Amino acid sequence: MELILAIVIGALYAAGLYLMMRRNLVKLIIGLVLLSQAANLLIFTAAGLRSPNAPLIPPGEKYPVGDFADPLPQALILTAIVIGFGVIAFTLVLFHRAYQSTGTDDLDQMKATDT
Amino acid sequence: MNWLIISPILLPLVLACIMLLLWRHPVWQRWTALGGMVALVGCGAGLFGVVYVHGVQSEQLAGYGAPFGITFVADLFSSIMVLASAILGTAVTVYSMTNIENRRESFGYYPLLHLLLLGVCGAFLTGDVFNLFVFFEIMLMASFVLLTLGGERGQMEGAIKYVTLNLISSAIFLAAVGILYGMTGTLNMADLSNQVVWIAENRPEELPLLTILAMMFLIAFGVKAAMFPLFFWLPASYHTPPPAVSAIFAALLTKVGVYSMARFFTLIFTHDVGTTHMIILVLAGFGMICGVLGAAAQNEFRRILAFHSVSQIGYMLMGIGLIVMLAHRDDEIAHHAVQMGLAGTIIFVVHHLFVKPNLFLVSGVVERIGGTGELKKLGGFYKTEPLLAIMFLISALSLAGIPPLSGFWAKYILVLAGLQLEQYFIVFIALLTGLLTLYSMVKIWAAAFWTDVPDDSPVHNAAHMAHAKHGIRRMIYPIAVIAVIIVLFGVFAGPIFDVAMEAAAQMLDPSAYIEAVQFEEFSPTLGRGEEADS
Amino acid sequence: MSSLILRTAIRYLFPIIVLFSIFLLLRGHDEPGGGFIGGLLGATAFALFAIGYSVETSRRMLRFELHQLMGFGLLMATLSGVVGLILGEPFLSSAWIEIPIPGRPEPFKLATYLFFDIGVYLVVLSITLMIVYALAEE
Amino acid sequence: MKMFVANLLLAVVWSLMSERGTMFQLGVGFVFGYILLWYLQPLIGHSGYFTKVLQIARFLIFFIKELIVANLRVAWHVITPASFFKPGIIAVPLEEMSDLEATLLANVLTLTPGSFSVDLSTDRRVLYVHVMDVDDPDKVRREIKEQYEKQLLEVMR
Amino acid sequence: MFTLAFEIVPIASLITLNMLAVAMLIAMVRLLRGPSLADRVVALDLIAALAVGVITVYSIYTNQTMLLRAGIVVALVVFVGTVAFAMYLEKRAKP
Amino acid sequence: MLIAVLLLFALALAAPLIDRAAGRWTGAVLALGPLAAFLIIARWLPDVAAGETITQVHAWADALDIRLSFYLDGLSLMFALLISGIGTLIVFYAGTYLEGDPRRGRFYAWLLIFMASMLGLVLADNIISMFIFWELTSVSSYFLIGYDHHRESARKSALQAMLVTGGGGLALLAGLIMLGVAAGSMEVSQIINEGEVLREHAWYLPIVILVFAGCFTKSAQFPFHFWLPNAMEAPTPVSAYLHSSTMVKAGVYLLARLNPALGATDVWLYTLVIFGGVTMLVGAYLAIRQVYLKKILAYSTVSALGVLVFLTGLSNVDSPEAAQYAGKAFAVFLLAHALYKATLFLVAGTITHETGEKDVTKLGGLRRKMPLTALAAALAGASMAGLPPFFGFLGKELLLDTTVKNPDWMLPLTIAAGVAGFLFVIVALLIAVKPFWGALKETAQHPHEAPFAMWFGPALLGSLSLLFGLFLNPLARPIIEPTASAVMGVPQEVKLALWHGINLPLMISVAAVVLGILAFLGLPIISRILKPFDALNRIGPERGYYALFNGTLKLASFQTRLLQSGYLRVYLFITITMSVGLIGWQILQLDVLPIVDQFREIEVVPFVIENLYTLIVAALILIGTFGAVHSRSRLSAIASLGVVGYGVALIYIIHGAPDLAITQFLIETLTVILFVLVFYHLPQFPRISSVPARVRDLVVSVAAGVMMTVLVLIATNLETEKISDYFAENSYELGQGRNIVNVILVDFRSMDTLGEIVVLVIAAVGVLALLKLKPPREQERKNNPHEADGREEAS
Amino acid sequence: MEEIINWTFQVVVVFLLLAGGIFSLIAGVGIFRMPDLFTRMQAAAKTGTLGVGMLLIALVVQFWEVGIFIRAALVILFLFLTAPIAAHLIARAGYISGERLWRKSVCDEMKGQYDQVTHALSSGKWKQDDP
Ligand code: NA
Ligand code: NA
Repeated sequence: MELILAIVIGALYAAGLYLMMRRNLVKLIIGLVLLSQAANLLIFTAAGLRSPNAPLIPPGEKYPVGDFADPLPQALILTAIVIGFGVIAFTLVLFHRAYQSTGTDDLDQMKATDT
Repeated sequence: MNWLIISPILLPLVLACIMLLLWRHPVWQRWTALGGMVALVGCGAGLFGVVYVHGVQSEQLAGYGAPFGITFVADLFSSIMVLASAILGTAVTVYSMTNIENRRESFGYYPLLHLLLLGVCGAFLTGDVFNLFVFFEIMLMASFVLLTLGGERGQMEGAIKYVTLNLISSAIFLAAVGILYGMTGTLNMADLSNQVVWIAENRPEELPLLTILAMMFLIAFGVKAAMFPLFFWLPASYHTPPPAVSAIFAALLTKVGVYSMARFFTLIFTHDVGTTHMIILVLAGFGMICGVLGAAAQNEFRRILAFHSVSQIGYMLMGIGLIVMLAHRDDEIAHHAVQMGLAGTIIFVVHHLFVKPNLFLVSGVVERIGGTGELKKLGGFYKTEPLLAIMFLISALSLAGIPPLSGFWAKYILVLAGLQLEQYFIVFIALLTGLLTLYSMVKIWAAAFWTDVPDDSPVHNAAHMAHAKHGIRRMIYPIAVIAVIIVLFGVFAGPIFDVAMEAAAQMLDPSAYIEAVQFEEFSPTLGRGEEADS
Repeated sequence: MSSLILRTAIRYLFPIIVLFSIFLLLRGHDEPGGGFIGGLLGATAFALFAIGYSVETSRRMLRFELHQLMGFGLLMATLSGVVGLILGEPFLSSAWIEIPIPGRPEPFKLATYLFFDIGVYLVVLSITLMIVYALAEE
Repeated sequence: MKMFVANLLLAVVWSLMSERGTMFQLGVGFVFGYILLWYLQPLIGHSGYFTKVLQIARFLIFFIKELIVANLRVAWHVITPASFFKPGIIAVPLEEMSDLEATLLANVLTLTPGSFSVDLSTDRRVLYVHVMDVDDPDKVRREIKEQYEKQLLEVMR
Repeated sequence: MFTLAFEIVPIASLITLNMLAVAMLIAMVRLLRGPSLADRVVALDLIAALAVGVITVYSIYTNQTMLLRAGIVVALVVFVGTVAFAMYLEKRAKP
Repeated sequence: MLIAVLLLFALALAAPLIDRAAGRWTGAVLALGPLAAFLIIARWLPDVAAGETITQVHAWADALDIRLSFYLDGLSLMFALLISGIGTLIVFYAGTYLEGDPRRGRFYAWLLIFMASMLGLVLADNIISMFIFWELTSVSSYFLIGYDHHRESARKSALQAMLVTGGGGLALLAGLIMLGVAAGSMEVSQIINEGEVLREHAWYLPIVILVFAGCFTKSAQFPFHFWLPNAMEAPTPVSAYLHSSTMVKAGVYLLARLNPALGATDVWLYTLVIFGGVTMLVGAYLAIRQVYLKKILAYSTVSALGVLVFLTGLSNVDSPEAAQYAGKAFAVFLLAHALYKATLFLVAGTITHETGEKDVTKLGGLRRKMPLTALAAALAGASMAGLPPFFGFLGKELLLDTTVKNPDWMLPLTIAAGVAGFLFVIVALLIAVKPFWGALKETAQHPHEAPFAMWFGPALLGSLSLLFGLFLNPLARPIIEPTASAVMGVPQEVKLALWHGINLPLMISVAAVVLGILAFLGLPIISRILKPFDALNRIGPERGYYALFNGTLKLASFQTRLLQSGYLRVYLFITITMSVGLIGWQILQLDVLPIVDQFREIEVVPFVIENLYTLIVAALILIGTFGAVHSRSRLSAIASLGVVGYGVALIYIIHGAPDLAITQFLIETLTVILFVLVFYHLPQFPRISSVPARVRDLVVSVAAGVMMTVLVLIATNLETEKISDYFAENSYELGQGRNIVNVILVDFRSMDTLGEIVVLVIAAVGVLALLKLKPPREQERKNNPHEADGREEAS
Repeated sequence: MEEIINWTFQVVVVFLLLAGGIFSLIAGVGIFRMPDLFTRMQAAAKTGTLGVGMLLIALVVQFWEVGIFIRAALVILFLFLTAPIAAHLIARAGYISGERLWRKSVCDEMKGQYDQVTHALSSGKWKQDDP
């Protein structure tokens, strides 16, 4: 199980990074999204896949019954996902505006501030 | 204590909320912001005072003990950073009232400034790795928005690089947190520190795994700190927003990276300093040279300043990197010198936190009057704005490490530590970099202050000058105040060094930090047992 | 989009989604859900309106100004943490008042985390809509 | 009166959404439903909602039957070579009906055999339907009107 | 107590789960192939519907009723996504 | 002593104000400052002459061993008196020299800072304090040299001086720190007693080299001498001050100061003698090749500095007698040179001030127009030429005595000293005789005798050259003897006499004077002969400076073009490669085989059957990823991205994370909506990068991916105790919630959540600002689409 | 008796599960095999919805609780409401953006009825004369 997910994570990272190194704004952001998916899945997997049961306490009980998935990484990922959403939304609009003001979506033509 | 340690994040947060509610009243936001910043200075000073007198302070947020709840810890280094950031924030707020146009003000400039400080202060104070990530993201997001606020083309282009590279760093940070949790099962920094010691004693075969983690955090913080060769976002973007924003960025953003690196590589990753800190040291050296050469190649006021930061980050990392010698020497002199090196880093960080922004603030006045930041098109400021010239000089010479200003002390302490630790090469680079820094400062001076006013300068236009001079005092006063701080920094170098040594001592011996954190006893079988009965 | 079928469907879907989002918010402490999820779902409902009708209509449906909602939500979440501070506990510590409910064995607990979650809900709802509206108006 | 029914419905839905529907939940649901309906006043206009239970039941059974048939037919189409069917879009003129009725009709048509609603004309007079087997367009039109439109309108009115 | 030699529901769930997964894969091929955007959107929509199915079956398989809530949200929200795509398609078609 | 230094610093800050208030009396008023300092220092003259040393300590940064401590012995007294004494006259002189210049206030500020620093430098006991003053002299001289900053040459020369002396200064810093560490003290008064320790120390050689680097650059020793003549861009009072007694002598001072501590080794002796000797000759030669008054003086200063270094070196020779002579000669020559050089510079300034002419060949016959100036020049010139009974004579005699008395290298050193003396004569004649004697030449301005302030100083100093010579023992000895003692490190008994009998040095002296006069008369001819050799200047060290300077700038722009290229993909490539390198390198240090073995044990068929749906969902994600990478159309990339998101959500469902799955589904959908809203505006897809670039990027990305896979496997392979049980067990009792994840979010770790909504708020404000707040120009274009330049409508 | 009911329930669940799975599979195959957008949607909108619906009913039978019933009903309601509308929107948008019918299609009475600019759909020959 971990093996499968580890490979998926690796593939997501590879694809995300590869896309980010293209010249196109759109590919860049798609790469970013893949990267954030990869990171979330990584936390999930690295923390250990303990059980298919959600970490919920059944009504009438004080503690979860039987085995249950580790809740902490879930909380962390939730936070990371939502932060990632904010970041992606902003970045997306930024790229849109960059396209508007430079008139191109070719990143190679956006180097006026460096040189 | 409850209030004091949380105030550096609570205050900006509440005020930012209020300013958001005052969205349509930018002028009210201004004064709210200023009041908030002043209050923040008070909180920072109070926190520093308490820590200075009573030692490391901590708080378990939401009342859950470590390592389960989120810990806030204030030691000397972090409280100094909070205080310094607040002072700088106040200065920049005043400056912004003139420097930031109304259209920017009315799109949340002041709340953003506060939220940026919230992120920064949170990053300084938190004792939890994931919480640090969250504060990094707050800071980062606020910086994204401040960087792009105004929508100029240059801002967009710079921001793309800034955003992308910083997001890569965030992704690495997040991955590192994930792996860290997977490997150690905890997120609390003090607990991690204990774990590392435990692993070193009981399962030494797992130590290389910690080194891998160290490398991940090194990269993540390295990007934020603009460490060589991860600095590209900085020269690409720092000069694009209004100078007030450049200033606050130069003051705070990279510092948080350096701070985190200093924290992690003294508190947690001390198991293999021979490898990890050597890498830091080498990269520090490259950064110094590379940054200063980059600055030498620039021809615009703020671009020079921006590129320079890369080099100064090198200095800051040097003090951390010098810990490498603990892998080879265990004598008292070495320990003292390592402590001194770390104190050098702390002093350099604080020094740079005032000096570099002040230069950016000066550049803002120069650009406002001269109409441009291009050195070729500037001139005559020594003649027309002698006071500004003096304040530039104080800051520039301090940056170049000219005694007795703040930069000299920072450099001197690092060099002294480096020599005592027999790291001659890095000392050589540090000194050489100092010379080149001097060169690029002098370059600005000669071009913008010494040359005559160019004929096509807008300075000759009376209408322009009337507009430029309007409200310029609110730009000059903060510059003057920081300049005074820089001078005082040199005058009181002795006590400042003593405090920095104390702070470094706290960092190098994490026991005070760990003891301050309120751990909670928890034995996981208890609940299960009850459940089994029922 | 000017599809009558869609608009009609939205009119009936909208209340269900909003109701469900509030349900997710309030039951989130015991079952899957919570402030984010509720807020996001609520935002989806309004976004649906913005797409099917217009941003203006959607805004009118919302009635509150987004900035205010956002600032209010954030303030609410923050202040729910301050309650603990005022009571001498650390920041964000929970505090609650027990309200006995007739016909129910357990009293209802009006707890700070509830306000925290409502704050989260409001922030998530308002920021999502802010982004969607701004983009849709471009 | 209509409002009250709607409100009650919302309250029931609320109470049932949680694990154990209780009177307490019903009360809470009622309050929320009330607020919601009050809030949505500009949205929910007048809608005739007299329901004949029998008609509904009959229609539901008819609908489920049609649904299953439809699926089997699609399955057949999927399995057999493509040349077995003769698709096309035909226009079905509609009676006067409310938005809801038109929408439901479109939905029902989509879920039932061989047809799916592409769009409703802007003047709401014609429903364009994509049909899998068009032998005679007029025949299809007639079937749709008699089987579905008529029955649905009966239920709705 | 009458018991079967083996639990048939879990096995059936597993089989169904795999059928759903395969269906998703096939739909994925359509998504990649297109040719038009509308085709891809249809495929995406179907994949989302199948995801609801997966959640349902998995609830049965692991005996967790709480998972169904995810199904409700998916059903609701995927629709919104599809609407957005459709809007994009239409907007793009404007001359 | 601190009071003297601080007084001058304070006066510097007040100078601009005083300048405004005092008007034409500024010079006189400000001169009171250095005069006071002079008197304060002079107070200790009797004590020092009696062989005492005075130490004063003020705390500063004690933990760093940095104190504002002062140490007064003969050497520092001599320098301090010169600095404040000549300083008084210079300040007085400059008031008139710069009459009417609006920049005079600033000029005084820098001059007084310079003076204060110089005073601090020579008085400091703590070597780091000394270094601080040292750097301040470099900085303030930058502003003095660049006084006429509207001229590019002034800016360039100032920069050159700053870089050369600043570079040396940094070396010196390292050297001084090492010196302090090695000696175990940062106080000069201690260090000079640690000679034994230092010479044995492993750091001895580096210390010496670094100190040399600092001193040679500062004191313009060959090959760093070039900056000094260029520094003549400064106003003449500054030149007079910098070159007679101060800045350039700081290096000499330090060498002499450390002579007892670091001397008495071969490397010290030979280096100083060789560099000093060469500088002495090169400087003097170059001096006579100049025509501008100040350039002549500047090169002669270089030469004189050479002499002083030369003598410092020689004070370490084996022969005690020669060494003693060297020490004595050093002290005498130092004083003599300061007196006559300051005079001559001021005279040169007066000449230029009155005539507007700098070229000595175009001057003549001024003695009638400006008799007092001529007198002062004559006095100083005589001293420089080494004529008895002037004080300069004694200096030259002692120099020759030293070389003659030293058995090693006697001949070459004596010849060198003799030649230098000969060249000095020519220089003296050029400055002191040429402009004043002969026929009056036409100049731009009509010369008059200079105002009082401008002749008083030169006249006084010139007279002192004579007075010191005449009253050697009562006047000069009290200061010469302790100075020599300080240089030698042991108390010296110094007896001064002009007349040593007819001996070899005297004969050489006489020869030098005679030949010098002859050469002066034949100078035009000699110049013509020497002309071709000027070509050598082109390969001189200044060329080296410029080569290094420009080379550095070229390297800088090359490096910047290479690294900061502006291509985001390059930045990313470097960043990713760096990460893969650092992390991957550490992974390779590990023994990964156990992990691999663990997976080797997996039986394929049962594994596949058991994990079939996971595998298929994984395949779904992978295909979606592939689609996102490979897709040619944007929207299908987005759709693929959606599938990836849904797939990940299913993974969360499968592993018991319904909250996560719901959030993921929602976010995914919202993201799709945002993409759709934005991409509606963006142009069609993509430009394709070159195949090698793609292959390169692919390799790096795949490496990064593999690395992450391995990392995950490593992390999951460890058995670790996690903190999460706490949350499970306390969720209901402490957090009052059954959904543990939610309880963590709103209670246990509510700070994370609070932070996270802050991020969202900021993001929303950002989006709003980006979309609604456009630059005025762009906004305008949007409002008047007819005027649009069409670029934005390109889609 | 209880066992028999239990057993029957299990069989029903298994039947519904398998049937739902098969219909879903058919939906997948259908969307893959059908020749044009509209025929694909015929497959997806019907089979997918029914397949998932059956699975939901299986869930209800399996757990046999009121809460589950309501929630499953809710999902089914959503699905049956939204799936056809989504199909309609895509079809409409696809048609407007130039999606053509399969070449063997018999007729297209919608052809030319969309306004190019406003995307208003005319009712063609059934258009009423009065406004
Ligand atoms: Na210029
Ligand atoms: Na709480």
